[in-house]
Amino acid sequence: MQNNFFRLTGEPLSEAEARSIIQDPTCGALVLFLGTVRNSSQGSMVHHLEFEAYEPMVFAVLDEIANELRSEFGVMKVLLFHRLGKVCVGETAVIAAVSSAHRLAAFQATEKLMNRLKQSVPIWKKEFTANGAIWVTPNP
Amino acid sequence: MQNNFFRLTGEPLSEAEARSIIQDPTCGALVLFLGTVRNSSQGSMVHHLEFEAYEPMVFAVLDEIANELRSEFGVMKVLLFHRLGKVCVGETAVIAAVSSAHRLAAFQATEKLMNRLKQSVPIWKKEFTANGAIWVTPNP
Amino acid sequence: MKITILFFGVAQDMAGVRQTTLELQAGCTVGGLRSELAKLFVGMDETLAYALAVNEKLSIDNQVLVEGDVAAVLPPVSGG
Amino acid sequence: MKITILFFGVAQDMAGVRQTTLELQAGCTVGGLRSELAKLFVGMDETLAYALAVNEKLSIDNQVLVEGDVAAVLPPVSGG
Repeated sequence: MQNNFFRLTGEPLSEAEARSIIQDPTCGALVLFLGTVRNSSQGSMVHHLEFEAYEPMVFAVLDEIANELRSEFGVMKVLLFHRLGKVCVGETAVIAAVSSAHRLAAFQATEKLMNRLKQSVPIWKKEFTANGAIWVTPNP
Repeated sequence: MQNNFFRLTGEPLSEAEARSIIQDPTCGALVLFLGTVRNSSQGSMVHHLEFEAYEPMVFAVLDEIANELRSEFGVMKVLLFHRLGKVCVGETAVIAAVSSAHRLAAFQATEKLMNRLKQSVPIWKKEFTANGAIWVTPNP
Repeated sequence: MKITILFFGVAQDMAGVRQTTLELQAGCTVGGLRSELAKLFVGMDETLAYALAVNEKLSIDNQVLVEGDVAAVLPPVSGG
Repeated sequence: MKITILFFGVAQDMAGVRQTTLELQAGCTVGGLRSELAKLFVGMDETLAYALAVNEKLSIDNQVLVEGDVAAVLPPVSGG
């Protein structure tokens, strides 16, 4: 689907690139979410994160999610860029972005894209803190 | 308030600049909304827009809105950049951006910032289309 | 007394200028200014549903104006 | 029959490897593979609540595995 833009990469993510990809002359609303690495997690100082993914499944699941978003909200372009490997404090781990004719759909679709990412896209995060390294368990 | 970043300008707006301004080491979530000029409005081809503002009131009203957002959602930094004067199709007329520890607050606050902008910030838009130029009346 | 009036958005087209000065009777209220504007400018009446700011603050109709006040005619906003 | 098993996230720590090959009886189901994994690796049991993908698609426990299948142990995800 030419309106889906998904990427797993070890390189830094650019919000300017994401914006230029999702822009469309029929769309008045672009929403970008940037998930950045915080300096603490549950009271521990975070040094860095590491991400790994089951790459082929990531793209298949994201295609399904984008189809959902397009039929539910009528949005145009759907983008998800996610870092793999080591990501330091302050760096962007994920960019989710959606373009739409109007803003409500763009907000709702971007929020749902992030919720679905955290529920069902096969990516895992390991936190490296002063207390050691642990695979993060999602909140119940 | 040093965590508010408001600007009215005739120059192009940069999402990369907005992002670097709202970034904060305690914030894992940055939401940026970009309002861009569409190529049509109610069936007419749009050539360009022009914006004007009652500038001192814009900043006073935005300060109030940011205080509301901070007390309602606990967000950190609040940014609103708006173009004045002529803005062409495809250009960004407005950037709204919010940083927060967690993503739900950032999404809700950015959406509310845009709603409040469209309700009560003294900025007016004139549309230049094939059918002439008109001051836009908000939808009831 | 002299009051400066600023016009924004469609009110600018109705007034034909961005700014003017009106001579009003001492003690004139914001409501009185609204009546004056409706007489002077076609369309600047209750059909426009505009707000009036005085010295950069939203006003209410029984607020009394004083010499040197700056009033602004603010039609429904349409930013974003 | 030989089945390739991939381990992700915390399952990687439990298995001590990213990938291995298991020899299973012909006709073994996904549920049977789960029992095998629980015997082989400490913690890889019902307390982990992992999904099993077979050939990059989520599976159900009564799905029958065949020679050459690639199964992936997917603990609860934590991207973003």
